[in-house]
Amino acid sequence: MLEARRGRPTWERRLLARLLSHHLTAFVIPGLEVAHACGLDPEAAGLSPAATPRHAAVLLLVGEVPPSLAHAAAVVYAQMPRPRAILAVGTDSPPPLPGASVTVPAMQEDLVAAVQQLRAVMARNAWSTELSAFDADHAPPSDGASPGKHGAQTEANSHDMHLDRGTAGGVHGQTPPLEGVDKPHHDQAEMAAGHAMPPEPGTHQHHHHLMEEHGGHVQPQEVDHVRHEQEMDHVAHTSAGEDPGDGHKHLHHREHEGGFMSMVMMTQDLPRSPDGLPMEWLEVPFGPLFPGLPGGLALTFTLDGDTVTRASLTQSAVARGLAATWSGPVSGFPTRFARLDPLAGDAYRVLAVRALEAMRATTVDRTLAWSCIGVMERQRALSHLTWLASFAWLLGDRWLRARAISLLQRLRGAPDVDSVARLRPGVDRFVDRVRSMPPLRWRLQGVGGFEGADTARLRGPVARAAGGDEDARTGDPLYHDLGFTPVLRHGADAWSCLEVRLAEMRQSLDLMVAAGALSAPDLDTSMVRDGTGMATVETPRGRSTLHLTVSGGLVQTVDLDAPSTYNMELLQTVTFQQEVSDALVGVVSLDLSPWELDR
Amino acid sequence: MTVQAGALALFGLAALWFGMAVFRTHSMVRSAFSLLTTMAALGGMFLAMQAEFLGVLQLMMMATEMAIMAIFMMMYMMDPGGLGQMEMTHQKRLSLLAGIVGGLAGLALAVASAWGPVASRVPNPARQTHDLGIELLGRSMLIFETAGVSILVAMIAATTVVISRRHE
Amino acid sequence: MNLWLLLLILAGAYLVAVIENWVVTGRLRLLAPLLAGIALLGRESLVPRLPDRLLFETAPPLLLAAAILSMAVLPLAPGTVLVDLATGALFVNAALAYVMVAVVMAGWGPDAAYAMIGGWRFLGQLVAYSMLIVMPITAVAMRAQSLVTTAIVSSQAPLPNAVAQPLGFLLFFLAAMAVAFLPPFDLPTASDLADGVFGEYTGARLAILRLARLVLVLSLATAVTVFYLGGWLGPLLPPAFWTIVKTLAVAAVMLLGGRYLPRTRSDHLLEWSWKLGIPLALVNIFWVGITLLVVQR
Amino acid sequence: MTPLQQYLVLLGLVAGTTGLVVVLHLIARSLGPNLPEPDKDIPFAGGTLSPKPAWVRYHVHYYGIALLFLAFDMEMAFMYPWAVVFREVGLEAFLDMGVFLLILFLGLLYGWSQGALRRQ
Repeated sequence: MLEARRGRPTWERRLLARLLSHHLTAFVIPGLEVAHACGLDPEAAGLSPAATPRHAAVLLLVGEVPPSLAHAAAVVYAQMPRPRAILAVGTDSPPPLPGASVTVPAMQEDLVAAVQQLRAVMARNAWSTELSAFDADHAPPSDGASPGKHGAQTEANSHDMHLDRGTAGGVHGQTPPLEGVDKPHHDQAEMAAGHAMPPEPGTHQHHHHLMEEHGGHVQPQEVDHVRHEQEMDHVAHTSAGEDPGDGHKHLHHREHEGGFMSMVMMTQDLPRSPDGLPMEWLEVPFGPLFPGLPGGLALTFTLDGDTVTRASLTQSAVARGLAATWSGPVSGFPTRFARLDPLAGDAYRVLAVRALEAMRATTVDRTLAWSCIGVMERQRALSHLTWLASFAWLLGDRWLRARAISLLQRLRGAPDVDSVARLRPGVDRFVDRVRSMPPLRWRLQGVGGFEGADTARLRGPVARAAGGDEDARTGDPLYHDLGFTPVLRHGADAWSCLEVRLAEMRQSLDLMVAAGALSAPDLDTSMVRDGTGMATVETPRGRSTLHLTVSGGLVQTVDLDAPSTYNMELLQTVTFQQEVSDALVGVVSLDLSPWELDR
Repeated sequence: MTVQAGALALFGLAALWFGMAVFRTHSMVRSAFSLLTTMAALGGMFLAMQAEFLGVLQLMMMATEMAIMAIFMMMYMMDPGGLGQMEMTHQKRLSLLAGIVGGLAGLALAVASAWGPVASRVPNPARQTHDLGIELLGRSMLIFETAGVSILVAMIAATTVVISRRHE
Repeated sequence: MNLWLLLLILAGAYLVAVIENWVVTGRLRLLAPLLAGIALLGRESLVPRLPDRLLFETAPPLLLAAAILSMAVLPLAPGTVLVDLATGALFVNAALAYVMVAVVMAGWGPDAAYAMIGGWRFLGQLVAYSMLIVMPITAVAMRAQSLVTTAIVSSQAPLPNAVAQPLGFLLFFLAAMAVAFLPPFDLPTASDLADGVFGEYTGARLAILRLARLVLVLSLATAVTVFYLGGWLGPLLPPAFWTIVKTLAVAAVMLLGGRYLPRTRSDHLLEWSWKLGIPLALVNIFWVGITLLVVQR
Repeated sequence: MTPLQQYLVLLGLVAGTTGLVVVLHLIARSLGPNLPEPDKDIPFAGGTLSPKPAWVRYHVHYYGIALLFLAFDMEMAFMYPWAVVFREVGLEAFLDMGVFLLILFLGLLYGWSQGALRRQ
């Protein structure tokens, strides 16, 4: 199946289709980082990653795409120009997306084969006369009311969490009051439906100030923007007018006879920038699907020009989307629990194993503990490398990205401790070189700073980049035997975060070698029938604690305390009054995993 | 000669047309770009009149300067995209009058002035640039240095405007 | 002959595309840019809703025209130049100014936030690089006593400007990269804005934009060659060969340089160019003035 | 070529570029019409359908430098003819322009000292 262009497949179109099938660009869902974490390299398979769906021919679905992300994926898919196709790797294409053209398991060889297959499909079917328009989930504009569909969508997102100064409890700068911002945020679905549904005047928060000036008299007027949009939309569809909104009926002019309204009065309600200029602020979504940011992280910036005045996270589209599968027999629990986060699956597997083990045993099983350390440190190194690859994408540093991906693959392919030990010199050279690159330092130093933030609440590398001696490993006697000391930096900015992660990567290789085990921890769960268990491990993103209750051999309750929930509180701090790209660097430096956020 | 006059007329009309477009649009940015096009058309007129240095200079400087004007228009005017179809004109009668009077005055000046004999030969463009340089360093040296001082004044004024903003 | 020169420009742009592809993917594939271009032409060319259609449509051809015009006055060999304008060096600047106009138009046109931020970013970039283009060119013109590009090349017969005016060469080279928004100065088309100003363009329009960008890179590489590397001057081989080789080498260095660097911050770019670049450009003019007074050649 | 012919060639290049663009558009159009679909024409915004137009009063943070830039741009108009005759006139030209540039540099230093070269 392929979404073709409209037209009879004439010979020249067939020829063109053959040629264009050779150059395929892909928009990756949930994100490139998931592909890398799954051991896939789309680029090596011949799919160059696109930064926007406009430049993509293939929607590449990787790993498990939770149903809650499907709507965003469908929107992105709708924005791709035809001919377009879906390639599903290790997953199915969830509705409302159409079925995938090619579906393969999540292996690099399969991906390579799938791309060849996709080329053949594209070469054959790029043009067709029998087409149906793809509709992300909207009712056709004509009937206007399809309450079932919209109702469901709205409800699905109605518990959108809006993290702002009121609820986050994090550190905030001072933001001047902005009209409309403190009102509840309209959920995405309703906004999305805005142009299909009849507009409800007064319910949409964004009003556009319109000024009419006539004979020296000025009258500000608020116009419901969505309705306004709709009229314009209509025009845009029907004519390619020269003027935006040509033929659009003029809004009635009200003449105000009484007094003269000065520019000062007109602009007094507008938000003020630090330099005192009244400007309109613009809310720009950067996610849930924004290449460079972790897929699923629904970040929204309120921008004053190119500067962020406020950052908010809507409910993470992927947050614990698979939590429903957790309860069930104990035996498969670690595997199921590992699916929580494709970016650090092994870390959560280890966490689950340790919690179950705590339930079972009175004495520590040292073999198990060593293999837990080996797996966890391997995961840490992989996770940091994956992060580095995304980070380099955002920075536009091609060399860094290519090196990170190549190291990632070599480490992932390393079958035993010896081959890991052989990787060590290469990693050393890489780390030293990255740390000694002045342009990178200039780029990152002072960006995404969170100096003075409450480090006690932070977790993982982020806390350690601010000098916080926060590491669950320090309390572990086995780590103590290995001579482990946490990596600390004091810059509390993006550069320190990078340095901590680079140093930890190197350290993790040593720990892996010292632990001498790489295989997944094997736990005999048949003994675990009833009880409660608790475990704390240092995942790549920080300390994570799991409480489990099991009865009758079934997992009953699962209570996870994950690091990203805490580090997310820095969101305002690292973005406030930063230029967009710096704000994004700050957010990515926190290495939030949208998968483990519980909201 | 005919080609030259034709090109001159063409660019002149284009300049006028885009000059009008500046006020005929609701979009601030489009208005700024219209003005840019007018200025570029003036550059074309200079080229048609074989004033190469002036023409190219006009083309170069107006592109950047009008674009910088665009950012101020966008920062200070309501609804810079023109989505609201906002009426941008005001004091219509007065401005109409001023426009007519100004236009007539300009026309009268153009007609009444003694322009002197038509230049039959234009010095070649390289010569023009050279002569301009000699002029700058010779007779017009003081004017040239005064221009430097006025640019300095403009820079100081710009700085003052910028920093006064911050202290507010 | 003119037609041949135009075809040569297109061929040069294609070679630049091959080099760029090589730098990006690490593989040297001669057909890749052609296939990428065809793939773009074969796809739908979408127009976002409510655009400023005029600006949206004007931007791609304007960018292409600006790049081609700036290329038109740069010589391939003595006497082999599309237009040997008396104010050639100035005209290059004039044409390059419209690169910014086109990018800002492409940013504003689609009414999309990412693109708009990218467009205004590029205007800021112009404020940073523009002086570093014009001031070094003035110093070059001082030596050549002319704005004619062919005369500028001839003036370098004793010593190329890259050696005579190293400071100007360095500044011009960096500024040229910024004009062509090559990494690390690719602020308007940054990955942190989902390709920014190019982001809303698809199909044929995107193909034109990409072509324009390639011609632009070629043009700036040629400008560096003509103004600083002695253009066609070189021993033994035919003059055109030297221009082509030097130009491609410069283009390769420009493209390769960005591979190892993270994108510059826009505020750093402005700060460095005004607090360091412009004073250095003035020093360069001063230096060239002194050497010309003393050495007289 | 006379200067006028040169200008005509330049104009021809602009026309030729337009022609090339038109041809490319025609080729693209001959390959079939766009299929209108819902959401297809909405700009990409990270997988959301943002109903808001982006055109607002956009705060450009470099306006301070932009103003100084205008002054410098103006000054370049004098530099070109000066550069051409520099060697011919010699020391006098050097001193003239030295004074001129010094004045300008003072302006830059003033702006710098007052913090106009910062993001506002």
